[in-house]
Amino acid sequence: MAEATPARPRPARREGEGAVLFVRDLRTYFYLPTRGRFLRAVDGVRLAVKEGETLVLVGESGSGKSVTVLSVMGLVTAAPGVVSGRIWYRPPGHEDPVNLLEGLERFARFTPGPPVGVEKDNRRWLKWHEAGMRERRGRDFAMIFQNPRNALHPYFTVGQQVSEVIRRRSPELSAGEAVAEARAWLAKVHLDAPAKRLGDYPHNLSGGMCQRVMIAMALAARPAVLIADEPTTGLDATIQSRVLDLMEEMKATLKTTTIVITHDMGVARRLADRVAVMYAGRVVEEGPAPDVLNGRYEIKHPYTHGLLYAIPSAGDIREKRRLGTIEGDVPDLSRLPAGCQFADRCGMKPPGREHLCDAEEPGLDAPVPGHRVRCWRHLRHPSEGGAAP
Amino acid sequence: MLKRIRRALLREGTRTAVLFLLVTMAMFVLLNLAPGDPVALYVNVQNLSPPEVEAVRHELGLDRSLPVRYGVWLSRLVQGDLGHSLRSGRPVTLELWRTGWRTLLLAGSAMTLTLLFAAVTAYLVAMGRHPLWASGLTALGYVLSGLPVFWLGYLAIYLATTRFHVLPLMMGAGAPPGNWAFFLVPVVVLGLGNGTVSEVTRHLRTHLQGVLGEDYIRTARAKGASLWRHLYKDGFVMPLSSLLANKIPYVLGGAIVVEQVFNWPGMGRLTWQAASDRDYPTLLGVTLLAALIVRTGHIIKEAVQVAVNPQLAD
Amino acid sequence: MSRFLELALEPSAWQRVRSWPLHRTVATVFGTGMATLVVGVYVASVLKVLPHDPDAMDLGAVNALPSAAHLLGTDFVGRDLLSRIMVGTQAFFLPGLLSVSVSLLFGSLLGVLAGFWPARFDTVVGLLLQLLESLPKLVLILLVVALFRADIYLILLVVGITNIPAAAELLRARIAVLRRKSYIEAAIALGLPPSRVILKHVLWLHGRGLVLIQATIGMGEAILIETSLSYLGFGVQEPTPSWGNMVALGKDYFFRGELWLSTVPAGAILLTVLGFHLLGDALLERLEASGA
Amino acid sequence: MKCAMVAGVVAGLLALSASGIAGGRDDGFPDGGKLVYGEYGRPATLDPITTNDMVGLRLTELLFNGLVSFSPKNEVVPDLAEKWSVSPDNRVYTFTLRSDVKWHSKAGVGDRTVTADDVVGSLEVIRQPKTLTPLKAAYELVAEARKLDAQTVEITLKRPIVNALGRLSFKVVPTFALKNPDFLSRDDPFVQNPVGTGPFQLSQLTDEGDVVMEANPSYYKGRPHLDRVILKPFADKNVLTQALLFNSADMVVEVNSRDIAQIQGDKRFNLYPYNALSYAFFGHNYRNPHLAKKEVRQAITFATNRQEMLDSFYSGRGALISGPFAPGSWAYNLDVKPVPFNPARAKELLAQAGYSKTGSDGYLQTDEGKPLQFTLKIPIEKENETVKRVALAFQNYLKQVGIKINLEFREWQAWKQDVFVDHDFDMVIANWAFDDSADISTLFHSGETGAWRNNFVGYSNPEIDAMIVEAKTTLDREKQRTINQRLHALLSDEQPYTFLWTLTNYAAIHKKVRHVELHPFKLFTFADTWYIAKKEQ
Repeated sequence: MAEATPARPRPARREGEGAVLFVRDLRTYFYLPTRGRFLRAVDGVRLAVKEGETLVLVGESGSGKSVTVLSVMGLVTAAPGVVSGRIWYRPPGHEDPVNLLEGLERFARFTPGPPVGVEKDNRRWLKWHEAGMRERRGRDFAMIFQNPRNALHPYFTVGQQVSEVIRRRSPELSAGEAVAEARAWLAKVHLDAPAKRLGDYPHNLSGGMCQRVMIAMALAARPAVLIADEPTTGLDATIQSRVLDLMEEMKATLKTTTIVITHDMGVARRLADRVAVMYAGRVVEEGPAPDVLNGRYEIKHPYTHGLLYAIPSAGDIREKRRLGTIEGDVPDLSRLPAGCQFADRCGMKPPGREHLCDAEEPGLDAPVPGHRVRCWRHLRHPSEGGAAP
Repeated sequence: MLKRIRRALLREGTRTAVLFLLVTMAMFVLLNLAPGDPVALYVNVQNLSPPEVEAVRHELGLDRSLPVRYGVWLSRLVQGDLGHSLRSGRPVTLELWRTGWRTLLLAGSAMTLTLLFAAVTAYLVAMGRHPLWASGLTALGYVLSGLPVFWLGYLAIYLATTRFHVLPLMMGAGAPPGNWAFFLVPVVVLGLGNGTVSEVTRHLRTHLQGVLGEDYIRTARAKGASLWRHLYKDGFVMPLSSLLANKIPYVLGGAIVVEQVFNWPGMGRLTWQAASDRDYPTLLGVTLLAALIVRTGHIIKEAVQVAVNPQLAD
Repeated sequence: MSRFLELALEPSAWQRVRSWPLHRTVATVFGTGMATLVVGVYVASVLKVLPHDPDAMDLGAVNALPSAAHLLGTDFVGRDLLSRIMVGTQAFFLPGLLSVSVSLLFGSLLGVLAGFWPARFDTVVGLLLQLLESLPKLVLILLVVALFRADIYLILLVVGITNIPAAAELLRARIAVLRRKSYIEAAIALGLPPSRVILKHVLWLHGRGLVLIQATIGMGEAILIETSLSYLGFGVQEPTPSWGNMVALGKDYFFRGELWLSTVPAGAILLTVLGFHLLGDALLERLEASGA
Repeated sequence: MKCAMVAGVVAGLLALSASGIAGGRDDGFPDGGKLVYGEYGRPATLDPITTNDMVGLRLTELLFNGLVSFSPKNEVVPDLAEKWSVSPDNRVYTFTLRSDVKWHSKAGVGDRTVTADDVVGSLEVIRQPKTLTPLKAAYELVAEARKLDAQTVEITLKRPIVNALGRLSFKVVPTFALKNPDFLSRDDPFVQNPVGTGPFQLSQLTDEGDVVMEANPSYYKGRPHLDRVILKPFADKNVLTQALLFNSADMVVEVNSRDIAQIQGDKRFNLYPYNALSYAFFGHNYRNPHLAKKEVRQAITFATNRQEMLDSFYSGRGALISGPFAPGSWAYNLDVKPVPFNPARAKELLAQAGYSKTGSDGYLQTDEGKPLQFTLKIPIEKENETVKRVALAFQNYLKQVGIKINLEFREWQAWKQDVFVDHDFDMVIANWAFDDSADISTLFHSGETGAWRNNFVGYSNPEIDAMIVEAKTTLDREKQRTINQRLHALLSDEQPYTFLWTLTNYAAIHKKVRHVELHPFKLFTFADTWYIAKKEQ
């Protein structure tokens, strides 16, 4: 794949300078046969993660954060998932990034906006893509899932599941050595009596233990990018904070490039270097964690503002409650309005310029360097001259 | 794991024993509810005077009370003696022995075919591979399940004879050497025509889709591990083993008809013959053996599933 | 809304969504159509609305192929096949319903017992069901038929009994799931008598689909069983037409190349059973998709 | 039909039959080759005593011999007995046995010859109540059997009867080989592994149910030509025909009437007609007041188009009959013609009988205003669908004249119970197979109406009774004939049965088998002379 890239236009690289992973204009649509329309789960997302930093994606469920990372992992193989855009990934020790969606054009004629990707072609591409991605999964990327109890295979012992990853990473190891290392990893994530745990099955373990195993399993792959999808969901409060402690610790010791997905601002606070807020399949705000998460900082997307004042107590993981606090509901992703997606729920439209919100969707732009936001409050429309208010 | 299996076998074994007792009782009561005079089986009663008939009845112990007869019969059964066939006079055990294994051969192969067909179809559908083949096979399964098995048998013979000029019958002593059709055709007919194919396929498909949707499968893929390794146990071994156990009765039933059509000298024909002659001991024997086979299927299933799924252990 | 995205995470979910319009809708439509047709034909035959007298023979025109006079041709004594097929529905209709209701009645009873009070009933019920499962249908039927008489009601009664486990298991599983559902627990916690809860929530809200499924499966089976028995000589006896004995008699001309005679009733069986199967499966899938 | 099968066996073992061309194998025909013949269903037992179906009967013909046998011309010829003498009062028969007849050499039997003990023993075994055999009734006529010396047997009858020799053609079994020498029951190993004197000896009973028989090298008439004869049981008649067409069998003992045309057209096979002395009939139950009326019975016969049924169901292979005697037997009265098909006449007769009012349902009404209807009980014939068709057609014919027939199909055992014990029926369709003694006493004598008696229609007529007794007791063949002729005429007018037809059965045998002669229903009586040309073996 690396050979294929030099031909590619490079602006992408200049944009995502030094990024290990640079996602550009990512779109993941699902075809809804019953409705005969596409569901735009991810609609032109732009993200960049730098070496060793932790990016946190926040947003309500349904905002498309999970689908985004799954697209990166190439786990949205289910036809009729239609993926497009660019995912630039720079493998450790390489100069040139490679496009993980390499060759998409060859299979599916695909223009930005509503996809015309013929399903059949798309399936062919997915096959091809899957082949490429399987190589990277568990090596370049590793993932931690929510609901660890279900995410671990009930029929295999902890030892088997962890050592499987290790042997895949370094096949030269013997089974015995792999198990030994697995044991070491389990110890690293502070699983008590790791030696004994090796032989246990997930159903013998508590939720917290399972999550530790998950984390151990992910880290054991020594991935270039670690992705944690709602790592604390499905655990009760006390366990949650312990898991977070662990993740902080790992972040400090291992310095793995990490993407964390959460709807929980608390989690974001503890782990994030940078934060990207997603809404309706778009990134609406993206910037350094302190700025974005600081309620008083004046550059802020109304949605982020809403989230900040809707921070749930660490214990409360019920989505309903959180949604309640922002009036209205996520728009139907298969029938999106013309203007700003958040318009109809927005309580802080720019005075005097409300018409913009309903007329046209703002781009994701940086009023100040390094902090992008998608809102007319901070951006000016080409039609109006002068600087941002 | 062996310990788990042993425990499971023990549990299943005892249950089987209990069931067996129940089955025998049920059978025995049922048999004795029947109208008509069993003596008529031994002898053309037209030519006997009533006292002679009584003599015969006594001779055969048919005049003793039900519980007594049951007790006697059961104790004999325990020693593997099922009595003598009223028709041929041979020991029922012998009759079952010489026919049983043939039926097992037929039903076993047929069952394997059924599951194979279902597994392939379900896999293709669930994974969305070769959609054409997938729907084709599914449709075929439905059609075959909707047709009477003996009609399929006749069709098979008709095609075999007219198109390929072979007669797919179990010919035994008179068989032309190397005639494999006699084995394959009945197996295919029973395997695909026993009326359960579509159901088995559907069951397997939904199950497989469910498993594919499980989080741990996603985890496996995220690990880049081989999907099959994480799929086969829960996706195939478990459902197939239970389907195997559950569908045995159907296949055994179908075997009765198929054996009749293809002159397959197995338990099915024995059953039919015994049924038409009111051959009590044989009927009992057959029913018991059938029940035994079914239970064995369940025991195997139990062992397999416990071996595969650690959660079942406790 | 968010449901779609959760769905998006699991491939199978998409398969299911996708197979919805193609397979299921077609299946449901076809199945419902066939079922209605059969019922219609049954009613017609009961009301004696037939093209011909099903028993009228014409030894001049036996084994005739379809013609204007006989749309489906005639049988071995020159009786009109179409009429006989129509009347043939009577052979399995009521008996089929009998067997279905038997399996449903006792099935749901046992299922509820085992489902709601596993501690008390699971072993007993389980044993009972396994007892029934252990006896191959056809063997049992042959036994009964030989012992008593080849009466279709009797036969399908046995079928119904042997189907009890299936029904019970289906319901037991449903209940096991539902019991964990908060609203049931809530209802019981609120002091509603369990029986009410069962009836309302389980049997009514979730049992309806079950009834239909069992009905479709049972009917299809009734037909096929009767057919097999007819071949073995224990089925519905002439001159009463049943699809089974029509195929069975037609088969005698099969090897002489006169396939039509047995193929017509076989076709009727195929379409009907197929219809029932598809309908049943569609319903079952819906139940599985909606439930648990 | 099954009824025939049972009756037929009784008859069969008594019947006059023809025996193989006597003398050794100096006929210069080649030895070798095997004959595979297909039967419908497998024989329950292989011995001549307990067996009670035609399959077994035919089989034992290959394995055993009787004291006497018959020539094709129906004369009694010597078999195991080389000569015999009859006492003046026709009650005592003295047989002198051949000294050169060896039992099949089998383990435990060794190399023994047939002695008087075997003959006496066999008879005793048959007569012994513990023995389960359909032959019992047939040998009630024997008062005593005595061994005079090793080769001489004296059999005393209770009363002199015509054709006694014919009745003494029972098969002789080696009583010393029985588990229990004085009776034979089905749990005796002998019934599955019999030892006989016949041209062929049992070599094995395969698990497929095939009965494999080998030539008996020391057969007293000389070794039969065929090396092996194999009985192959089939479960499906249509498939049986297929087996023949595909050379999986060389012979089918009874061809489906609907397959005859096809086989006739096939160059490879010969069809051999054989006529079991039997006929089919509808029996009318005199216990039913309506059927008790002669006109009604006659009307039913007039209304039934027997010829059409014979033609369309049996492709015309057979002949209509007019009376109760075995067609072709000397007692049969050829002057009495079968009742013609004449619905008009039937209606008249019914009118005379007082059934003139036709109900709304199109059926004649009885005085109680119910439709005139009868229940016809039919045994379920798994092996013969045609009976169903006959019943159906019959129902159809009677409908035309306004009589309603309800068909009731009963499982075989139940059918016998209804007909022979409970007499719970209006009409039955059944079939008698006969021996040539033309003894119809059990069928129509008023003393035979009890349970398990053959006069199940409950026919009672002193005149007939008298004639029957007279015919039975007289020893004058001519007188007997005239009486029987009168009986025939009377009964054909009385119509206690609606006499249907006698059928011609066909055996299909591959042309490679030569010199084939068949006995009417035992078929294999002369099998020892059959041969297959060297090049075709």
